[in-house]
Amino acid sequence: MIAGISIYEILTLTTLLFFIGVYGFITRKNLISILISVELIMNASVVNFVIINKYLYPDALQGVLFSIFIIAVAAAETALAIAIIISLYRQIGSVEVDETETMKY
Amino acid sequence: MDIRYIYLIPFIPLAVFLLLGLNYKRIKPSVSGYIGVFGLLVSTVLSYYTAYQYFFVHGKVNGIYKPIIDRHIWMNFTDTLSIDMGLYIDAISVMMLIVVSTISLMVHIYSRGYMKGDDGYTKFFAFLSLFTFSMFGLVLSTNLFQIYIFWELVGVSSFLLIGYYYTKPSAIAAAKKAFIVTRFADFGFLIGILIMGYYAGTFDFEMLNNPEGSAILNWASTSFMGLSVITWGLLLIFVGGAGKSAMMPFHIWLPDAMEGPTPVSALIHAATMVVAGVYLVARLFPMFYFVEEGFALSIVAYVGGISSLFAAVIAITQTDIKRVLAFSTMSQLGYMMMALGVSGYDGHEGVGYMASMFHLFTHAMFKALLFLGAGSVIHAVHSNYLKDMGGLRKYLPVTNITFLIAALAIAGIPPFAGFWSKDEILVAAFENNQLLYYIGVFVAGLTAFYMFRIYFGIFWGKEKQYDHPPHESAASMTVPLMILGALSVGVGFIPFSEFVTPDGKGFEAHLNYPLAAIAVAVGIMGIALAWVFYKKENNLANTYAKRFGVFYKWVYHKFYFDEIYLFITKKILFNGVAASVALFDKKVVDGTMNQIGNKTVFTSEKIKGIQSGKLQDYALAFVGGVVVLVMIFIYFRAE
Amino acid sequence: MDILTLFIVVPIITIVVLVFSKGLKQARVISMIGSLVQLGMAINLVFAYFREREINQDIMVFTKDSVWFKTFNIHYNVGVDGVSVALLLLTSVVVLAGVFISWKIKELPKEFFISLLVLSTGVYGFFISIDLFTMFVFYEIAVIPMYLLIGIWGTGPREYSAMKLTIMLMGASAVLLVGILGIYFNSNPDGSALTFNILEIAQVNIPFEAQKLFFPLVFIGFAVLGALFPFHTWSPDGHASAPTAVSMLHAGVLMKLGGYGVFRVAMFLLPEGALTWSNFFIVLSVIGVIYGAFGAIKQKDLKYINAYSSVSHLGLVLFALLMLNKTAWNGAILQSLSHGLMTALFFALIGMIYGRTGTRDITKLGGLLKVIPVISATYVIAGLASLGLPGFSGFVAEMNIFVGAFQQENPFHRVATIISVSVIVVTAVYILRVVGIMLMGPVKNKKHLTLQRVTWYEKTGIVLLLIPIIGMGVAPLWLSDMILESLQPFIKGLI
Amino acid sequence: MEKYIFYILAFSMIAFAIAAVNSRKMMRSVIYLLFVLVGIAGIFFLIDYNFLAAIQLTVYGGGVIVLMIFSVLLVHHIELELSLAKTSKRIVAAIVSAIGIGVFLQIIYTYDFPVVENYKTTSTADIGEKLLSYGDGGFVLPFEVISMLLLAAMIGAIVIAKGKKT
Repeated sequence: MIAGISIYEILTLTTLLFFIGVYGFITRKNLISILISVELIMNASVVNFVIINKYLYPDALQGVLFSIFIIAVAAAETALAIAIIISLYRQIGSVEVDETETMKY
Repeated sequence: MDIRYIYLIPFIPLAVFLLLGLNYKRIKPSVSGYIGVFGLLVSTVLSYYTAYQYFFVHGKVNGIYKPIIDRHIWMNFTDTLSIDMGLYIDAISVMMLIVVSTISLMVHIYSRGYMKGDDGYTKFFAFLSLFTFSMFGLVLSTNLFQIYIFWELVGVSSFLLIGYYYTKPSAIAAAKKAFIVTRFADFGFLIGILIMGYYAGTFDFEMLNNPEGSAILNWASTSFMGLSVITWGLLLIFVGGAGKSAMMPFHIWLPDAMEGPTPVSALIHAATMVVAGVYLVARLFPMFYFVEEGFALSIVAYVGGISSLFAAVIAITQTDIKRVLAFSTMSQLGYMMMALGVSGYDGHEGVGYMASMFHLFTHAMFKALLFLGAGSVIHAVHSNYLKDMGGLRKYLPVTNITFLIAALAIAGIPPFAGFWSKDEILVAAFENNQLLYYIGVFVAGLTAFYMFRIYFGIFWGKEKQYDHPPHESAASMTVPLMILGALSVGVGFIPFSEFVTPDGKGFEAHLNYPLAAIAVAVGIMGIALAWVFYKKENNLANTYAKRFGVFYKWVYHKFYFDEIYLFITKKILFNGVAASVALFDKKVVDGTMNQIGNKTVFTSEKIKGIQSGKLQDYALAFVGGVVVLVMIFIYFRAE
Repeated sequence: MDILTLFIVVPIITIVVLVFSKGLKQARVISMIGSLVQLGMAINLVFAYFREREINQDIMVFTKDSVWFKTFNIHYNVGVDGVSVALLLLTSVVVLAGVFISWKIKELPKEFFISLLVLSTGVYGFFISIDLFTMFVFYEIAVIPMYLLIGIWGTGPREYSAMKLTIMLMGASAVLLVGILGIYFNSNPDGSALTFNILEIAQVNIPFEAQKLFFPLVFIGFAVLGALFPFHTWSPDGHASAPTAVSMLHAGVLMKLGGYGVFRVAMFLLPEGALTWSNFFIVLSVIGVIYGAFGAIKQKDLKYINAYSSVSHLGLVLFALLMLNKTAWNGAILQSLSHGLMTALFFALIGMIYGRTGTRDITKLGGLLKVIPVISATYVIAGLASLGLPGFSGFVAEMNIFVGAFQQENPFHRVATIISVSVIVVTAVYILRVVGIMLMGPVKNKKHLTLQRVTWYEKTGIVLLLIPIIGMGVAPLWLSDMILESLQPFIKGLI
Repeated sequence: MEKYIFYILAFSMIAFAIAAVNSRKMMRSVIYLLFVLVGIAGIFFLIDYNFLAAIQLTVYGGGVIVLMIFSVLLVHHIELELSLAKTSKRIVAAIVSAIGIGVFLQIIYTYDFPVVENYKTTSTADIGEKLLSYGDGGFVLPFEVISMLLLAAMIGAIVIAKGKKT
């Protein structure tokens, strides 16, 4: 626990981070930027897991462990995403969303 | 009396029809003619035998000629209502059997000569047999539905025979016209039958005609627009009869029907089928007479009288001899209707009924003769028009004599057949309705006039230039002429009133000398006038025609009835209703359906944009949707 | 196997054999044998039915019942009465004639015959089912091959027509399905198990409100197939584009499903709904009768004429059903049979004329009676049958309808009846118009002077259809009595 | 003291997050993200989850961000200005996000969390034990699954990025 800081403030912070991520996800046109936004969203939720674990159930460790898993999955996901982006770049020479339409229809 | 053998009378022609119709390519023309004639000969013999049996062997029971009936259920409508098929043997049906079989036999024999060398020779005999079968079926009907069935069948055989020269457009048009106009009348007939079936509860003549039966006694139980429904039914049935018998205003098909081969005109459109309407009214005579004090019957009388006058006037102006004969037929049919209309029921009162049937009988003989004679003339000069004829008496002696006999018969000169029957009609009219009597006398004069107009025009007058000299027809054609000629003289002496009366009792008929004298005088006047006008080529006729001016023109154009009909059918029904229905269907009904389809496609084109395939748009929608859903669940929870 | 299930099994066997066949020759012989067997079975069924009737007075005989979907209590439940026996006979005749008419089909013969047989399977199944849901399934089986048959083997704007036909019929069946489910969920007012069985549902009283709600759905659902105005427009286009045999089967048999369904489901299960709604639908059906006839007058394409004439004739079927009495119903069923045979014959003849001259426009044809006499004469006969000439089936049916309709005494019914009787005149007009223009008169096109005469298989097809038309017209008693007897239980709820 | 550190962290994180999603330079974006991730690690430190903070720093700060930088360098010119979405779309997204924030916060603030006062430190050993325990509440199975997943992702990334043999 952080002295003088209630759970509300931290949740407020994560909410803001989450929606900033959402905003970024919707508005950005570049695949890497979208990936960045996704990282923001992920992190916001990771923090939530941890905070709730700490503030409400200090004796348990589930939140922490889940955070670890999420981080691991996020790392894997990022690796894959980057691989896809690079592969895509090799094929169409761009990572703009508008141009990656070959999979549509 | 065992009457089952009578079934053979209609079924022999049917068998002939099937035989010739199914094998018309395989049977040689010469053979098919013999088959047709022989088949009909058997039927004729049987018909005469039936008449002999009915009148003289079976005879009167308790002083009355009772009908003999044999019927079998053909189809059930309800527990009480059904269509029966069977035989109804009474005085008028036996009489009709004789008429139909005799004329048909004559026409069959005549056609062997007349149709020689025609492509469809076998087909022609097949159709003739079909017609004869239907006509026999019609006259032997036991109930309204049976008569309707055969009514339609004679209609269709008439259609087939009028359209026999099916490559000729005018023949097609005439055939179509005949069928559709009579069909329209049959629409009324059918409604009338339905009314009878529902309100009287039966279609059967025996039950309908029983003066003590429920159908006649309860006529007043239901009424519609001031008249009993039964009267309405009778009037509608009469519409059907008027259609077949070419009464005003359904007459327009009859003159055109002359497009058919002449033997057909003689058989169908002069002697047999067209009298079906008269026969129908006669068949239902007790109903017509008793229901609502004979209101329907008086309508019959007036329609008959007016048609008769109307047709006789038109006949004077026509130049096509077959059309003159057609209008003459219409006029004589009007006579018969009128006679029925002025008839009473009991004893001597029934003289009109008797006269009508008598005239039907004699008219069949001499009118068939007239047509066959005209056919012989046409055969000789290859034209229907008076202007192409003249002075033919030298070339066609037999035709000349027989035609003269028939013309005298129709003009009502004693002792020919027409005189006797016409006299009875005038007596009946005189006793019941003076107005109709005067019409009748006037028409008698007109008849004599127009008939001798064409007689003189054909056989006398100036000789025309003929491509090749006309010659008398072969024996197969002249023999029937001679037989019919003999009949036209002889049948007038049959004591009809002994046999054919409404109540079946029979009475003694006497000549009413004053009336007979007037009628004969009028007839002779007509002939004399024709003699003056047409015996020698002169301009009198034209001068008088000019003097009548507009009236002549109206008459010549048959009072523009055809044009009115054409306007109604072509302009209003065809181009007005049918075309607008077709257009309505295409544009509005189908258009609506197509619009529904098109709008769906259009809308989907619009909505398609939402499914852009862009992940971010989906994400936006998803997040927005989640937010909205959350808001709904949180704030609008129903509790 | 029982006598009715065979009606489904035999076509399926035929289809399976067809799958392994090669080429046109094998395909058509196999289909012909299959259809011949069907016809034999149908005739046998008639005799078997008469024998069974003597000892068995149930509403339906030869019943068989087995569950195929337990959760919703859906059964494979079959049985027949006089009406379905007659319609089965009709179907088998038309299918066989259709096979003969398609004797020389060029494209994809095997697939064509398979689709044709699938269609007929659906129809057979529909006529023998007593279970609403099974009935509906067969209905769909019958409708769907239509799309392929028109879309692949059709002529003219076939995709459009096929699409229109399918969409309109599917729309109707969607409405119908709602109606059927409505009946299903109201089939147990006393709380017992829900059922699709028609005979069981008829025993219970469906609440009046539900009847009022679902009757129009069921009625319209079926009646669209019966070309009810204003839902008839699929029929002219569909028929015009369809290949000959398909038009025959469709107009001859498939459109009969509509009237049969109305009679078997809508009227039988929802009698009070029928009484409530009858006047409204009478108006529509009378409009259809007259409207179809007038529509036919102005058309130039033979198939359109015939399609509009079907609208008019089938309008009479619906009209008769709405008259709610036995005589009229008898007329409706007879009219279904008669119209089925007549239109099938018409379409067969039109197909032959089209195959020879390459046109269906009557203004371009003329004098055919001289060049192809057998076909033309048969056309005249079919025309005469169609305008209700005595001696042919149409007359018998129409008279039953009119006499039945006349039993309704109030002015509304009277007027409706008289208007629909007047159709006999209009029918005569359009039939004779075609006969006059196309068959009679001089030959307009010199090329038509050397048309091929009728072939043996065409003749067989024609004769197959003509025999029952004339048979029904000359001796209607056994057939009309067979149907009349079967109607009694169905009419009970309505009087 | 901790309170202020939290606020500083929080505000800088939000600022950097906004900068990350709005910057038109790719490289800067990534770096801003790095700051946010580091800030999150700081929060983990503040609540005494040192191990977690270390993971956050190594995996995110060390792994993910490096990967991203590499990819950015591979696919972009460093000076490239990114195009922005349509203004209307941005406004809609902003409004949706704002409403989302409002709703979420409203819910969070109306909910009474049963907070337990504590200042426990969780050791790495505890976490490790829990992670490898196969008893009740043990996480050994997910652990194994995750390791498989990582392996699969590794192979997948190689295969995808390698592309077709030429």
